[in-house]
Amino acid sequence: MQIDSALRRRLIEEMAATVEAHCQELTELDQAIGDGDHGTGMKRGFDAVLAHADKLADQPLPAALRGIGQTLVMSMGGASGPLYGTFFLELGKALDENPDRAAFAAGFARAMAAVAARGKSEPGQKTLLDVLAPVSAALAENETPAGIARVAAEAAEATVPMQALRGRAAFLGARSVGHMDPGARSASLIIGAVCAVLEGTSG
Amino acid sequence: MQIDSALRRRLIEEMAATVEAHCQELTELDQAIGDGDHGTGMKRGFDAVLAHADKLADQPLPAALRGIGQTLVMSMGGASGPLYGTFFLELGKALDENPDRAAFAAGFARAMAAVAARGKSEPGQKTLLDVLAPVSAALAENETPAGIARVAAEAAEATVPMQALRGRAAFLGARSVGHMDPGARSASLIIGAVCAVLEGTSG
Amino acid sequence: MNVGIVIVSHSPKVAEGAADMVRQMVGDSVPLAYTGGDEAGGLGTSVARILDAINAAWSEAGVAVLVDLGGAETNSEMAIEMLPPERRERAVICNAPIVEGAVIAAAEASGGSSLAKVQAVADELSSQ
Amino acid sequence: MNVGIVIVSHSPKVAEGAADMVRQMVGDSVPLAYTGGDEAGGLGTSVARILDAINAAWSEAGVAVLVDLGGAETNSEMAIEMLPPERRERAVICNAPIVEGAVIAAAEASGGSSLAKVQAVADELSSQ
Ligand SMILES: Nc1ncnc2c1ncn2[C@@H]1O[C@H](COP(=O)(O)OP(=O)(O)O)[C@@H](O)[C@H]1O
Ligand SMILES: Nc1ncnc2c1ncn2[C@@H]1O[C@H](COP(=O)(O)OP(=O)(O)O)[C@@H](O)[C@H]1O
Ligand SMILES: [Mg+2]
Ligand SMILES: [Mg+2]
Ligand SMILES: [Mg+2]
Ligand SMILES: [Mg+2]
Repeated sequence: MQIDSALRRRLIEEMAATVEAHCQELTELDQAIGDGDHGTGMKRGFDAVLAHADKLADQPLPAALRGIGQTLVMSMGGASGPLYGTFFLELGKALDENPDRAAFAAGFARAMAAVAARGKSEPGQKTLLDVLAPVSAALAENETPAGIARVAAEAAEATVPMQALRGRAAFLGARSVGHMDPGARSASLIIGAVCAVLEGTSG
Repeated sequence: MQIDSALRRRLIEEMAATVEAHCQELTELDQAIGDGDHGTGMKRGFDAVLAHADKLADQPLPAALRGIGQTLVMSMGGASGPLYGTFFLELGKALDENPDRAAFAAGFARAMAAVAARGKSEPGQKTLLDVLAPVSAALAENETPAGIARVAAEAAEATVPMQALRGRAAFLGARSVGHMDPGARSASLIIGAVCAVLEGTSG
Repeated sequence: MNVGIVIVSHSPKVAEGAADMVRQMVGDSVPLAYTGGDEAGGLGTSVARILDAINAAWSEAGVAVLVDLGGAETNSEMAIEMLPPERRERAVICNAPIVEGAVIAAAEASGGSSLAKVQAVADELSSQ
Repeated sequence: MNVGIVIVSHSPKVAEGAADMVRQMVGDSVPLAYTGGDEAGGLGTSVARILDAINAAWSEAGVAVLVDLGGAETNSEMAIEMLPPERRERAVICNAPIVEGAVIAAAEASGGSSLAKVQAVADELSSQ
């Protein structure tokens, strides 16, 4: 998979546009089982990435990913900032300039593990890990971009009946059941944005 | 011991004057092993009592004592406010209008027990209880006012080598050793003031 | 009606900031009041203001009081004892950290939990 | 030089008020810095500001960081990882309540205790 500068730029723009379009939805999900700032936090983070799109896209893939992670860490401000930041930082460390599919799947798995370590969490606790984990599995199984986007969306939906065991939603105990996790939703949106761009290219 | 309205007034005035005269000293003691507000807290409390001296002195002894306690509780603002307040409130509940020496000693012991309950504390922890306890014993032994004042002053001195186990001074651990406890000092001052007035009367 | 939350800090800023954090989590679903500072406006607490705060956050389901250090606790105990007898049993001081406890207690209260449950959830924080 | 104290709250008011309480107890004997609020000034935390606070309260004896809820902790972890390597080992996050922990940790630090001792004393609060 050749991800050149133009494609890197399109990926950044698409992620930022998707977050922008769903900012209110993320806010509402976080209002239901958190403090209501996940929409603004994600938007602040990806707006900052977009503001540096030229500089980021000009760098080779690993540096671009690390730059995105750094930018998210420094701008988001919530519990999810270091989690998204860690994901991109570690993905950038794991990949070389032209990762093949297997290398990408392995890098994704490594970045996910770093997120779990940062959050002291694991799948099943109603967090963004509940999206990352099935996506990681689908990547390893050579799923298409469209298929991966579907897996991510379904995984976010699957957090609805879960009880939160990490983050603020855990304060609500059983009342966290019946709502989609905001971080799971935002992860599915970011993954969906990336897949939409890649589906339009070679795949 | 007949404590008439004029005497009640003189007791209030003497307590307030003593606190006023030693405000800075109490502040400095509390700066050394606490937050430095014990002088201003005591002054605020006894100034408030002094401001109501007429009304308080006009009431029978039990009501006057309860009124003093209530005033201290409502004005002092530190950990010692509820402790001094409880002391006077309970003493007022325990005594009748003309307590004899035995009744006074019993009332003092009961008020001290209420302070200990309020503070979840006991003598030996470097607090005002380390003054109240020997004074209570001296009262039961029929000590003169001058003798009781001496017991109180010595008891305050005796807190210097103690390690604090209650209140903020406890945060300092072993470093609380070598300083007089501010609350023990203020208790000895109040008791000294009362004894000075009573020594000048029948005793 | 949900259990009310009362925040009693030595510092007016801590009290107000903790209340902001509570409101962000639970909106208006929980009666909430806060107080900080002594009678002269310095760091400390005031029984009169604590009483006002308890009454302001009063709920028939009771109120949970969150305090920081020693004086805030003893002054809150005094305030509770001064409540009318029928309210006294329904005001409890949590053995929990003031900021973290207020947010957790309020989240629990917003779900309609009993006073005993709200207190238990806050108190658990101290034993983790 | 005494261990420094860093207070990281979601709320700027909580952070400032807790710092007031610390200063009242220990005066200037302990390096102290605080931060609260996200990049936009809302309730939250900012890695950049946490880094600034750690550097402002820096002591060769190390700094103890007090945090309130989840995001304050993870953002403080990120900030610590961004410190120059020689500082990284000497910045620790206490597992203690933010306000009570800051006062206790500062009182301990003011006596010249090591970073490990300051952290241990603060952490004890959570297990009482
Ligand atoms: N410890 C954790 N581990 C994994 N994910 C977490 C953790 N804490 C929070 N999250 C994720 O972050 C999301 C909330 O993000 P955000 O609103 O930015 O954080 P905050 O709770 O600080 O406001 C949650 O929906 C969840 O998916
Ligand atoms: N739990 C307690 N039991 C008994 N006495 C106490 C207790 N806590 C504090 N004190 C007394 O109160 C004094 C401090 O009073 P003050 O400065 O008004 O309180 P604060 O610590 O709230 O500033 C201490 O010197 C001690 O004698
Ligand atoms: Mg949130
Ligand atoms: Mg938040
Ligand atoms: Mg004091
Ligand atoms: Mg005080």
